[in-house]
Amino acid sequence: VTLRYANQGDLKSLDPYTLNETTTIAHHGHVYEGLTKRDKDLSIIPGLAERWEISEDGLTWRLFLRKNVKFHNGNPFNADDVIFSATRVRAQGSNFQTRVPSGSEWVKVDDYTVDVKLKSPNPIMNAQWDTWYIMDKEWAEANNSVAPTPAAATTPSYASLNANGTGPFKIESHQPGVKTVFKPNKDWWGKVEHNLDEIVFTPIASDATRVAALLSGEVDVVEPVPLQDVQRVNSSANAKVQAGPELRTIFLGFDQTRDELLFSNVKGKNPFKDKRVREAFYKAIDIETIKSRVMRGMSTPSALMIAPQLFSLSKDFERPKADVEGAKKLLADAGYPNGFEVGMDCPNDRYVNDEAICQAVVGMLARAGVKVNLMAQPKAQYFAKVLKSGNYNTSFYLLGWTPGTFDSHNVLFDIEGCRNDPNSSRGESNLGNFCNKQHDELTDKILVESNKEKRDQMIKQAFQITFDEYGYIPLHQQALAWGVSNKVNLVQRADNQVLLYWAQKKE
Amino acid sequence: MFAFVIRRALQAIGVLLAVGIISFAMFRFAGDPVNQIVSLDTPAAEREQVRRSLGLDDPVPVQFARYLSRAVQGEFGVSYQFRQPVSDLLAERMPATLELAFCATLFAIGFGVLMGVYSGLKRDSFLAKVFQTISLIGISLPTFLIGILLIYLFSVILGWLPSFGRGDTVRLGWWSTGLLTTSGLKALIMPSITLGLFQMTLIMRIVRAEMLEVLRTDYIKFARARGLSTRAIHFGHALKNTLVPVITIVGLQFGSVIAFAIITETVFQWPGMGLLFVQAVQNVDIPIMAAYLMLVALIFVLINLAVDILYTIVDPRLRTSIRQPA
Amino acid sequence: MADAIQAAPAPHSTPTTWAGRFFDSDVWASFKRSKLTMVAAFLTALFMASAILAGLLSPQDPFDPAQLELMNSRLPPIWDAEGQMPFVLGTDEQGRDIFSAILYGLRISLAVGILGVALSATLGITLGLVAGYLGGTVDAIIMRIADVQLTFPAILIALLVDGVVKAVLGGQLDEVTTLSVLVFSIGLSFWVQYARTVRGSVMVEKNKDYIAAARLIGLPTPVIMFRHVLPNVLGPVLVIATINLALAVITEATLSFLGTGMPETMPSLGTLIRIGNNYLFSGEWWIVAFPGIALAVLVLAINLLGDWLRDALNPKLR
Amino acid sequence: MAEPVLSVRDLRVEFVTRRGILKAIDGISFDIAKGEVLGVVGESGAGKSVTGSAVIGLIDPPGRIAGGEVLLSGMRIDNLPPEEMRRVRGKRIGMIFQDPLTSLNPLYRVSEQLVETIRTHTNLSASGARKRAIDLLAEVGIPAPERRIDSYPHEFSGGMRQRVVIALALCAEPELIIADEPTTALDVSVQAQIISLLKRLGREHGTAIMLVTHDMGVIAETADRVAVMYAGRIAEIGPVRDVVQNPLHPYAKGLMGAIPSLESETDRLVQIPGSMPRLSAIPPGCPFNPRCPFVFDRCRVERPEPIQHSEHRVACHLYDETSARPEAVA
Amino acid sequence: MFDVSKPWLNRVLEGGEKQYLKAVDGVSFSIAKGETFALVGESGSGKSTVARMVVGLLPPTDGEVVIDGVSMSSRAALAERQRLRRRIQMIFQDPYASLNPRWQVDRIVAEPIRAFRLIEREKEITDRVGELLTLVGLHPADGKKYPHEFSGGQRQRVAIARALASNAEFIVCDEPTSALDVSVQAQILNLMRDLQDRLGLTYLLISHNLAVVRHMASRIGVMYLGRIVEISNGRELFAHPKHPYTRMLLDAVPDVGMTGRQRIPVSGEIPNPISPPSGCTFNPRCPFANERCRAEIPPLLGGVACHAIHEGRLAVDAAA
Ligand SMILES: Nc1ncnc2c1ncn2[C@@H]1O[C@H](COP(=O)(O)OP(=O)(O)OP(=O)(O)O)[C@@H](O)[C@H]1O
Ligand SMILES: Nc1ncnc2c1ncn2[C@@H]1O[C@H](COP(=O)(O)OP(=O)(O)OP(=O)(O)O)[C@@H](O)[C@H]1O
Ligand SMILES: [Mg+2]
Ligand SMILES: [Mg+2]
Repeated sequence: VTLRYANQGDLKSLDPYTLNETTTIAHHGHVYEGLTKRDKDLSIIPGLAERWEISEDGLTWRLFLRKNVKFHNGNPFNADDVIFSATRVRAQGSNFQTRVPSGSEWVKVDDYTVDVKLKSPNPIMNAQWDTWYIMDKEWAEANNSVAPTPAAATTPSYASLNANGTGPFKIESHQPGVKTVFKPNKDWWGKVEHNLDEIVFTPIASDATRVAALLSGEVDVVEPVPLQDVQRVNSSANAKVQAGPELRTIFLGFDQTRDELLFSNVKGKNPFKDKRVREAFYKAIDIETIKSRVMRGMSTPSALMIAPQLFSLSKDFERPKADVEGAKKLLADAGYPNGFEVGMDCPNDRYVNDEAICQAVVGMLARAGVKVNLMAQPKAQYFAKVLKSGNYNTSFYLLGWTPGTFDSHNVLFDIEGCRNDPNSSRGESNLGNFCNKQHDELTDKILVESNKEKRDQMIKQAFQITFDEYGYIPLHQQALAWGVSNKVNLVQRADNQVLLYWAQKKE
Repeated sequence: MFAFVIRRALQAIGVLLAVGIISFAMFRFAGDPVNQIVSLDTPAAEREQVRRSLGLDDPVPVQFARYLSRAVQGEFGVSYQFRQPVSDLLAERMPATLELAFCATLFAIGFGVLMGVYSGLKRDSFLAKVFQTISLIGISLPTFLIGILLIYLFSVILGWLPSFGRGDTVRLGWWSTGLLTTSGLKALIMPSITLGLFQMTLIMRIVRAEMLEVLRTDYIKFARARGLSTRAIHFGHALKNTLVPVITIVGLQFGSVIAFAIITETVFQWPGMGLLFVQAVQNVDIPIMAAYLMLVALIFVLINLAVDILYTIVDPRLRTSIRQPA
Repeated sequence: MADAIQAAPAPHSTPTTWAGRFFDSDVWASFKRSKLTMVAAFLTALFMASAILAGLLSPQDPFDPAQLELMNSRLPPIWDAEGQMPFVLGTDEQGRDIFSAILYGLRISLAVGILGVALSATLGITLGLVAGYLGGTVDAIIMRIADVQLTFPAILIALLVDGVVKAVLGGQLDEVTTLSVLVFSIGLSFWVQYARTVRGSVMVEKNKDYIAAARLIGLPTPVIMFRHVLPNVLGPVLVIATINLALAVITEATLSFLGTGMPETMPSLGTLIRIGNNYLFSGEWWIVAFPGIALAVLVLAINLLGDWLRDALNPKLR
Repeated sequence: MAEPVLSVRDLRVEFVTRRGILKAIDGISFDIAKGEVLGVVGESGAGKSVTGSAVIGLIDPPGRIAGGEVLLSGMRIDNLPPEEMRRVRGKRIGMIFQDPLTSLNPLYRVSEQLVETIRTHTNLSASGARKRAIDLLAEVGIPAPERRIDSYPHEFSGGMRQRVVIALALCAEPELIIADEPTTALDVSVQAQIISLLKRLGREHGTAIMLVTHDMGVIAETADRVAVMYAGRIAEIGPVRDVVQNPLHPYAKGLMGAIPSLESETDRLVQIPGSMPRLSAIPPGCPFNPRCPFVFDRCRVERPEPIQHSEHRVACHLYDETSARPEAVA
Repeated sequence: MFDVSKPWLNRVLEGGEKQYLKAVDGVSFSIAKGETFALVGESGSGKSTVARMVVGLLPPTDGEVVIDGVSMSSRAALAERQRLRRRIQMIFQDPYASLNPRWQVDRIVAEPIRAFRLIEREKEITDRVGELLTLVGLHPADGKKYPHEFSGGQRQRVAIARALASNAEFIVCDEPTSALDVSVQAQILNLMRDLQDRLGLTYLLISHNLAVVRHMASRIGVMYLGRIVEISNGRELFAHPKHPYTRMLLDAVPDVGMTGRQRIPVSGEIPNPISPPSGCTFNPRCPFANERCRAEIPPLLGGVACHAIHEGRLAVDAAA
């Protein structure tokens, strides 16, 4: 049984540590495995580590490794491989360096036991174990691939052209940008849940072509289906759209730190420092209309900066109703009875209907009297401009965020955290620098709190602060839309990784 | 002839250098490659490290000089995205693009010349007007729209032709060809038409105009006065004389064939250099962009050379002037 | 043909006013003879007029986000059961009236086309003239630049120039800047054609005796170049220009496909098609169909005019 | 006299333009006998070339033959279907155009053009045709033809090219050759060679030749008879010596008088005042009447028909016995 | 001298030498005020090149053109030369090609007036142009027409009017009637004569029509392959040609007078000017050539450059 699968993106490098990109990582997930894995519902399940223990002081983690696991080349898996991988993932050229706490020491106890010694406690360290995969030490050494391939290298390492993991599939052939063929790993340790003999993966960048390929039956699975084509696919005889909520939250942010906005006609002051202006913006946006018209119902409006799946108390928050008149009044109160002009940055090839959402926002703000000059640009230029490397060169922007750890702390720290301390990476992605002391103190406590209930309450408090301050305007979680042939059964995980080891295909 | 080749080679080097300088001057505006390599939540320190390891913290002239010195040794660097040598990637993609460009040009020349000759000979006939109007579709709808419409019709509705890719390919040495398998040939049809339509229109119009011109020359009149058959006059004498401008245009337009191949390859997921380039632009993959631009420049220089040689084959008057432009 | 030498009044006297001479010319006569050309001219004029009068003719200003109502999005054309007034040709995803958008988009497309052609023609003609007339090293340098230029077709130039401008200006790109980028890219990539054509004709013209006569009088070179040579090489340029006008409009559309065209908030005809392109499968055909038809008809009309002009200007074909 | 090779009867050619119908040839008749050279002279635009083209059936639109007959050895050829006319061209009528540079296709070797033409009209084999081509080149006086035959036209000098054109016209040994200003572009020395070649053809092969030129010297030397054309009509036709030395028609008189000669000692050349009328505005009556020094009333109303006068045929009322002649002709 | 060598690079690589085509080689003659000097000779013998050098369109490689005592090639006399410019004009071989097809005739004629600032006021310029057109037999109203609306003879007159507009005293006429039929040719030659008589113009006339030359010229130079082989008074040349080439040329002229003179075609082709024969360039075609002719270039003595005549081998009155 051959499953043909097409994705917008590509499996770019076979070295699992060089490129941090969902599609690439998902493909690696067929071949490689981490210490843990995520189940169909994203819960953490044992992977190459069968179980782990945390010492009293929280500074030492002991890992018990799975026995009788073999790499594709037949080498046995053991503690050396884990320690090798933990070192390699932190080496120069790896883009996953932060997935292993810096300064942690990995010590071999015996062939199947490893101790991790931390500098400070980290109760959620295992949340990221599934994102860095274990490689074979002997294979890497034999093939001169001990270090990850740095991009500046003139010759690529063996590991970026070949794969040797412990996962359920092996790579049979790989032509970047053209075709990758996977074959099942007969010796896999786990329980086989698929019925495939072969996976043929092709990247198809053009939306229309990808949909056409699904409709004409040339491929069995496509990801993503553009929202406007969902109906067309569903009404076709041979395929349907498998939709579901995604973890990424799309939101709007303001520059709240400069004394004068970079792109505005308001001079000498920054309107976004005024909470009333932020509230006015919030109220001017009618998220339900965006959902029905722009997202064609395929989105979940959100009051929080995190997806409800990732935070149990999300339901306690409710988005304020859209209210144009209220917005106008707030603006007038803040001293802008005739509104003002501001520039908005928006990517146009990054998120689902990103530019259309921005346009809708522009229209809605226009009705509240604010003239927004939209600058939609390809992601390459957008990120170069708005991120730290571009000096946060923006006044008002749209961004999407998935916490890499699937945990609220990541959001509170990276996005909502104050970026005032130059020695800390806190708030590096807080492009507009929303800043609240109390919020940050809570964040620090959350990191070391191991009591789940207490921790959740603290998270809720922190989110409440952002919510009350209108620090951000969360919009929605976009929906996943996979096009699946009627012959195929797939498991859709909310992190948008298309994992075919749960796929079943009827001939 | 030897001097001619040497002079052309020197010119080519000049052109390549200029292309390289211009490209490098522009790359730093294409975006920040680091963002494409790391994920959004990667801390700044780690980003800096990536940047340094890519050599992106050096001034542009230094980057260019380094690139040049490596390129001279045949090293074109490693793609940021794929971590593969750019030369391998391009070598793998080039056959696809060249085959596509070749078939498109063939299609364009074949139909363009036929329709052009016909409408030049029968300027006022109904069919000639139909040709002229219909061929304009080739330049009145954007390439991508034509591509999608073809896919919709022939793949989705009729199911006759594949909507994407190259079909099965056969390796001949390092060259992978789709010309030897049925599926490969089928896969070529729609992209070739999409890409060739514009050129076809152009060629048709030139041939027509030239035919009108040539048919009124004295030597055609003299050929008729000699009682030669209509066929010999039209296809032997007239057509051959229209070829010089056609060759010029085909040569001049080859650059745009390669450029529009970017669109066609995107629409049809044709695994060629254009697609690679578009993705490189999106991901600020500088080594690929640089090598692609240089390669296109090189191809262009070669095409120019071929055009000049073709001229002399077609037109004996140019033979002496190539060897000694007075 | 000889008139009587002792100035016997010619029976068909030549009109002296400019307009008079135009209506008396063979070009005008051949125009009147070709119905197709007249239709094409009418359509071109219609398009030009509606582009200029877009503000008066359209029910909505599609560039003003405040006038777009998301609730009106994706309405089919009026003859469909779900169609609504005043959206005669339906609306797009943002609730933009397609009819209005076509008129406004036409304005941008024509501006890009006309300005782009004007820029490239000016550049190309000047360089071609200089290269052809002066020859030698100047010629060699200009032609090598042309070679370099040819390896950067419009699309590549626009991709690069767009990035440069966005990065340099950093801030917001307003309508004028975006338009300038497009015009600049197109102008930059089309000039070679003019330069080569003009250079070729100049090399023929400059050896003619009327140039020698002008040199004999002692006129400075630039005066000879622009006053004597230029008018005599403009014929083919005119023809290239009409084709390029269409080509520029299409190129702009293509650039839009690659994400460097006009912004979606100020869609040109090409951008509209690119947007509509996304809705081809979803049943909202009108978003692409009407702008597509408009563009095709416009290009067709301009090219038919160009075809006719090419034939009409060639005295041998009359 | 035996049947003439070419016989033109009341030929009319018109050009349909948007400003009306131009009568380029308005009823001309003449014969050319076997071996005879007919010179055609006249002012620029008088219709010399159009006459030649009309005979060989190559009038391009908007021109058309509006009336009259063209007979080749008694066979009418002006109304032949295109394919049959094609077979007459080249085979039975050879044509030589004025400009040797533009008459040859620059992209083909001389041999290719010759062989192609020979094989179109004969059933010689390729090698036979090539042999004949070499013979032809030798005949028109190209030295070392077997070496030069594979050259391209641009590798020949103007005179040699003109000789190649003549060779092409001779390929099938036609009965009639129309030579339209074959020597205008050439200087005297080459001109003399071409003229003697044409004369030899008439003498040796009995080819009839229609020789269009404005060089009176060439006419005087080559032609047996000469036709003087004016505004689409034949003003005078007759034996060459008579017409040159004793022209009857006032236009012919003017034309002959305007020739600067190597012998006479004049300070001023005789010139005809005024110039030929436009085709679109030919005056009624005799087309020459506005310029004619002997004009009288009848000339302005009635078109003179050619009348026989001694050995000439002349279209002038002066020589019509019935017209009231105002005074003696000078 | 025209440099017709291959480009530098080719020469370096192929070891070729620089090649020059001597279009005109050691030509000397002088023209007196008010006379007509004619140059005759086969096509390619360098007549037009001489004409272009005389008016300053081509710089001579060696030697100089002196007009009224001012050297046209010396750098010093720039101002003088500029003043001379307006006194010299040229009528080109092809009148149509020498008139800008996009300009109205009055603008063409007025151009030298404007360029030399002969007259400042527009009104007066218009009057002067009208006057010039009338002078050459055109109507002032014809000034509004374009060149293509004129017949060949009329165009020739426009070119003459332009030449006169600069108050030129010396006019170079390069084959002014080669493409015209005899009646139109007569009109033009008569006009040139009239002007000379009235205004005292000086002409350098180039033609391959010997009858025209004989009619017009007071003195005649015969050119062969870039050299003057004979210079003589007009009637004298035709009555008693000396140089063998001149004789050959005259023999080739067709005879209108029907005197029964047999026309003798010129034998042989003109040699390749890039590698002309050594010695007297005419020697390969000359029936009187001997060893000296093949080795030594004959000087122009007594109006003729021919060893045979200088040595008395060939009698001066042998022909005609
Ligand atoms: N295609 C045409 N359209 C309109 N008129 C034409 C065309 N061809 C020729 N004529 C006219 O027919 C007349 C006769 O032309 P023709 O070429 O026979 O003159 P000609 O006697 O050969 O003159 P020349 O000595 O200049 O060659 C001219 O007045 C010319 O203007
Ligand atoms: N620009 C040039 N470059 C190279 N050779 C040239 C150039 N101009 C003229 N010649 C050559 O110089 C020689 C003399 O040419 P010129 O034009 O003076 O001849 P001519 O006597 O006027 O001939 P014609 O009677 O044909 O006008 C010829 O061999 C010609 O090929
Ligand atoms: Mg003629
Ligand atoms: Mg000359």
